[in-house]
Amino acid sequence: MSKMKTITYREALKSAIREALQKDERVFLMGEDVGHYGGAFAVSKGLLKEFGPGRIMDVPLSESGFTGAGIGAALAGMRPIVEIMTVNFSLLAMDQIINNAATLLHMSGGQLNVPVVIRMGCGIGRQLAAQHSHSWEPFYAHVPGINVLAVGTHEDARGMLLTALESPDPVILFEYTSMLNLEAEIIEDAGAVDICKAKVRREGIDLSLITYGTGVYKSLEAAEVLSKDGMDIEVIDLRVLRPLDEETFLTSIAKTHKALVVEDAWKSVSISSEISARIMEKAFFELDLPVERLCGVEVPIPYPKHLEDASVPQVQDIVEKVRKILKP
Amino acid sequence: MSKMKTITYREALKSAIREALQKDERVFLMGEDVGHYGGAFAVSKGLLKEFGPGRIMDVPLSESGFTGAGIGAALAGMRPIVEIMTVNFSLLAMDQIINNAATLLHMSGGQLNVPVVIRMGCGIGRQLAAQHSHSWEPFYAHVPGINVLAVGTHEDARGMLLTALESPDPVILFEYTSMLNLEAEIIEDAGAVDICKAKVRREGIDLSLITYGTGVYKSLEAAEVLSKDGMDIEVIDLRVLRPLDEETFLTSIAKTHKALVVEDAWKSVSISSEISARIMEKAFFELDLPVERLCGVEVPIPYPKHLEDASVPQVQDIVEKVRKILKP
Amino acid sequence: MKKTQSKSKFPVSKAEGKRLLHQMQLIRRFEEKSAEVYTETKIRGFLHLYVGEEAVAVGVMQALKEEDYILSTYREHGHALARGMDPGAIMAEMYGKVEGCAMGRGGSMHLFDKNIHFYGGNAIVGGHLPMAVGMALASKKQGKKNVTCCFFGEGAAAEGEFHESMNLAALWDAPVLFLCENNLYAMGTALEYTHSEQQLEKKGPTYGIETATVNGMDLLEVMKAAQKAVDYIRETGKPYFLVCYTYRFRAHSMFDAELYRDKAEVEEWKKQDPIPQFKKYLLKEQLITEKEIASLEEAVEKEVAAAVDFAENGTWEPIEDLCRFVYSENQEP
Amino acid sequence: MKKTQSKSKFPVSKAEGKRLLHQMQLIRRFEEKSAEVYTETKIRGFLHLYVGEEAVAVGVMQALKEEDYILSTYREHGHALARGMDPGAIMAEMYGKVEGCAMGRGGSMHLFDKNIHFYGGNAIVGGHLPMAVGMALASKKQGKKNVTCCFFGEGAAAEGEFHESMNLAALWDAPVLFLCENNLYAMGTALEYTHSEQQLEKKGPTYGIETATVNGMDLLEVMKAAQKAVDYIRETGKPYFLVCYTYRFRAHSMFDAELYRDKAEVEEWKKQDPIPQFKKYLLKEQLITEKEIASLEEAVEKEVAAAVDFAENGTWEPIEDLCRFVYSENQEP
Ligand SMILES: Cc1ncc(C[n+]2csc(CCOP(=O)(O)OP(=O)(O)O)c2C)c(N)n1
Ligand SMILES: Cc1ncc(C[n+]2csc(CCOP(=O)(O)OP(=O)(O)O)c2C)c(N)n1
Ligand SMILES: [Mg+2]
Ligand SMILES: [Mg+2]
Repeated sequence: MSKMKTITYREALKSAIREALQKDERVFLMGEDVGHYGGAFAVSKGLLKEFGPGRIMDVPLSESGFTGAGIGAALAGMRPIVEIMTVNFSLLAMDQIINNAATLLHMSGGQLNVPVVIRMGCGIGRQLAAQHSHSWEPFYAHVPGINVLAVGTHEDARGMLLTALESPDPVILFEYTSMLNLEAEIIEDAGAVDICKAKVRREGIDLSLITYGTGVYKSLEAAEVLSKDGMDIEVIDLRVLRPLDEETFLTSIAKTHKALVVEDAWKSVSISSEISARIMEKAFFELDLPVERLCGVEVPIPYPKHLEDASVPQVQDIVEKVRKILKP
Repeated sequence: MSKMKTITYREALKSAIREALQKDERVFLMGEDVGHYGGAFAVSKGLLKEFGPGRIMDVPLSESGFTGAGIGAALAGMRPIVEIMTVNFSLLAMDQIINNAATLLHMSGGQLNVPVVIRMGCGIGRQLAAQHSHSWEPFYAHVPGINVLAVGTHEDARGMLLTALESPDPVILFEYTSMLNLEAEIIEDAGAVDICKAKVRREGIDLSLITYGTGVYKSLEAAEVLSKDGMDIEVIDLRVLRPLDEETFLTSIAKTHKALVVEDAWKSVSISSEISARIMEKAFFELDLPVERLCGVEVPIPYPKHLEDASVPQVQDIVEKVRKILKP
Repeated sequence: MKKTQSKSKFPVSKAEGKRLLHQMQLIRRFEEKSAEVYTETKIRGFLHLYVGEEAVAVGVMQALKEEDYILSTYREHGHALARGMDPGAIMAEMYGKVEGCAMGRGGSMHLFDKNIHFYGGNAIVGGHLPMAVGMALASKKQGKKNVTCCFFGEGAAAEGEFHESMNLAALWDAPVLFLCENNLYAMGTALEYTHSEQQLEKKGPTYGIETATVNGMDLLEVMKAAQKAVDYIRETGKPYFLVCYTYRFRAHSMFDAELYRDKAEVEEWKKQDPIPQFKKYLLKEQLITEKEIASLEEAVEKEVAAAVDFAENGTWEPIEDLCRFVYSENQEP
Repeated sequence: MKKTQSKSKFPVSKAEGKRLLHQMQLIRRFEEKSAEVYTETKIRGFLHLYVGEEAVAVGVMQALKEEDYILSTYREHGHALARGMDPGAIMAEMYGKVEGCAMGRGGSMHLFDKNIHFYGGNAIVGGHLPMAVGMALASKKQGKKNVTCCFFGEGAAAEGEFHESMNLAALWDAPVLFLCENNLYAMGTALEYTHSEQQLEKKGPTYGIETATVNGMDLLEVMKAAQKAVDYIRETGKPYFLVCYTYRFRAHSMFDAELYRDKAEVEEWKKQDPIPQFKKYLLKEQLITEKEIASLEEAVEKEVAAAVDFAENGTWEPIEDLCRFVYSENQEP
């Protein structure tokens, strides 16, 4: 049995970056304030001193420019980790990500692969209001040619980056800023994890809670609460938002025959829509009840705590929704 | 009975722009090559001469800049029509559209409305390859605070813009470049149309074909073919991709109990996903069969005709898919 | 091109001097109070203080008229106060109360007040520049004579939006004042890492835009430079680029450990603190007395306290209203 | 900063002169043929011809070495041919055949050939500039001495990406040649409507980037200017901005009615056609004979005909392969 250690989500992210930098000369981290400032959320604190400005590059405010440069560096044989401080600013780089990184391989007839890794802090939960609280996993999950990962656990915070850097194709990592200070136990020698499969984070037989990102710990908490009422909930962490691993959630539904999809992102045209549509197509006759969705309310996120909290599913909302589904 | 006239999709778009310019002094058209060049697709040809450079403004290549300027002009009381030459370039303006246009009203507590209309040519069908054939309705339909319209018919090409200009909030109009030369009959004095409701374009009882954009004429053609086999297909043109008009398609499903959603956009996290998920939630027990989707293949669109054609649903694909659903 | 002679406001009158000092002092104390209240967790999210830069907001605002438009960044308390926004409404906004200037929905980074033409409070760096150009374009089309003043940091000038906006404004002869607050840092990234050419003022002329720099720590200098800029814009209808050299004395936001600069550097800059400097000037010119200063400061304390009271007594927006104003309620545009 | 003396290639030798004329002539005839074939609907989509601008591609390419990287726009047939891409592979690409340089998937706007370091064929205006900076950055990090040459139009210079890329390249000392082909029009929008400062060369220095202009209609001038630029980059590792004044004789694309410029203007520019000009020079310097020219032209015709044959005989990618290479097949990066 492996020894365990307690670690924050931030520390997990940081130790992955450090390990990546140590392991491979081609890896470097570039982004706004990753160096002298120590990272907007202190994820890369100390790394500039440890690795020097050639490996930890502060860049000017110019998301399109430096993300595109990361893509170019990847094309030319490096393994850049581009940090877009938060997903909110990623729209400025979206043309680079989609029209270049996602497209070049196919369009060049297989000649040009782009092994760039793009990390973005994302999500709600720090009262940063409408322009700083976005959850845009759905945008990126729509686009063929990129791999989209949601870092919903400490294990994945420690391991996903390392595997992403092995990918010959672009990978986007969504990291959840509201989880940075969260502590959890992971095995002491935790390292690279697979980036292909969803994971059953809790087994159960009454209903499949399908989620990702911050939805994972919230759903696990909700499942605990519900277990006290005798409801045995299975929690699935999608982990990979593109390409989706259907098998894991379809298997689960074949067992539970009921599903609720939970995410922070706006409801319309979301990951949840896609999951629901796939279950419709591939497991319709397995369903006892319609698949339901519990998503972010469709508003620009407001600043005050009570409204912010009301804008995305909370543990209590999940609990109530499941109760309503199972005991109508 | 009104007299009818035959008109191309291009002419319909153009006469709407002209009427808007004539009716309201606050309206002006701005975009790359809308003036001297006559519009990349000749939609605004002649308008510079007719209205002068104050109303028909050529702008430099700077999508973020001029779209943002359109938003600012709207804030300050004008009614700009911003033309983003094609949706492919709209990623460069996406921050302006989402973080400003879509957000300001809510974030300012209701003070600042943004009556900007943004037109974009979009879609596949001219062999323009991966960076020029995008269908990104799903991106914009995900975002609260904007109205998203798909101009799938000549009637709407003639009428949607006029109503959009009455909206106090941002409206995005997707115009389909592959339809520009298509002729159709519309009533002679056609004008503004509602921009709230989906429309049943063909009534039928055997299956609901739910679609938008170029999917409309393709689905109507498919329905004709299928009618010869005795299958009576209802075709619904969503028209408004945000906020979705559920009522129209739910009513249809209550009649047909079967649905196929058709669109050119990539399948994952698409409008079709959303339609399927809503039917799941609100009409599950009406369904005889699972809702199916026929969408764009998830590739950057390749240049050669045969591969381009293979990348999105064609009439024949729709016919076959419906046949398979109805006579498995 | 004939230059009109702007009526010189310098040296300032007694009343004027007091008003200006009052404004700077109000901004300073209001923000210090905000920081305090922040540590009590009554304000949350990001809080970006303007301490040290007050002369810029106050100086520029003197040149602007009621009908002019103003756009700013997330570091905008100073601009809002100098523009005359109600301190209570700002504090209530930062508390997240309905009585706030954006119904509490925006918080510190999103102050709005349409009545005084204050268009935010924008938190995407550089994102408001294109809007500013568009507002100025609208004024021009409408035959209005007002100026649009757009505040932004030197960090923002590295964004593509700066380039596009400068070009558009110049091409269109849009009456925009591009007001760059060069405080030498963009978060923790020093000017030398954000711009290959650190003299940003060199960029203006390559867009054909009239350009000047000013010592942003000196209120009277800022007033003069801003007046000149605004006069030029009103006269020609053309844009103007004004770079104010300034410095923030405090951290970038409440989350900043300030690892990227020396305490000594900060202390050095504090010697140029615009408030004591201006006090000294007023005293020297006998435009104010020590006693008047004391009573002015007392008045400011009361104003700030009143703002906090107002915020404390504010109300929360009901959760049922969360979705109001995603779209306009009045469908007439 | 010591300047190395670059071995002068000017005036050119006989062999060199022939090679250069051959290249320009090949580009010209290849494109004329493409237009012909386009009207036969064998080529579809957008087709942007370079006719009139050949001296730029050919001139610049002489200064580049095998290991250098090249990025271009959708108007890149000239660059690809001058770089030595196989005409058959280009024509096949435009036919959409598997034998094309991008398996037929890209068409005219997306020529790629990794073997000769030709990185497109990019159709988002300005979108390749950041990538170019990144490739140069990679070279620097890897201790390589190669140059990245990025071609773009004057229209592209209005995009934010231009500003960001120039700044990044200068900040990082990235060895990029920013090669601006100023042909006075961006589609139908004349320079005066796209840039408030029409002398784009003024922009380079405000990024601290060494800058020059050259008459892009004169092959020898371009060669000289490009050699100087590339020498500078190799020596210093720093970026360089070279603006080539040129003109396209034909429409922007096959969809362009050319409403925005006078025929007379085009005719005027045709007097500077780089090909007859260079022929004249070679003849005058007795570096070539009329007969040699005739046989060169004949050889070019054959090459072009062979390219068309190659394309005609090419094969279509099977529809089953549509989804190949959305992701890499070999999972090793
Ligand atoms: C587009 C974008 N990128 C990054 C950020 C994060 N960020 C907020 S403020 C800031 C620094 C801005 O510096 P500057 O423009 O100089 O203004 P200052 O804060 O110094 O007043 C950064 C990087 C952002 N808000 N928007
Ligand atoms: C971002 C973007 N906006 C608009 C277009 C449409 N477009 C294609 S070429 C072009 C003009 C570009 O002009 P310039 O950069 O001068 O290059 P030239 O065609 O003259 O060689 C435009 C507007 C595009 N491809 N990409
Ligand atoms: Mg700054
Ligand atoms: Mg050009």
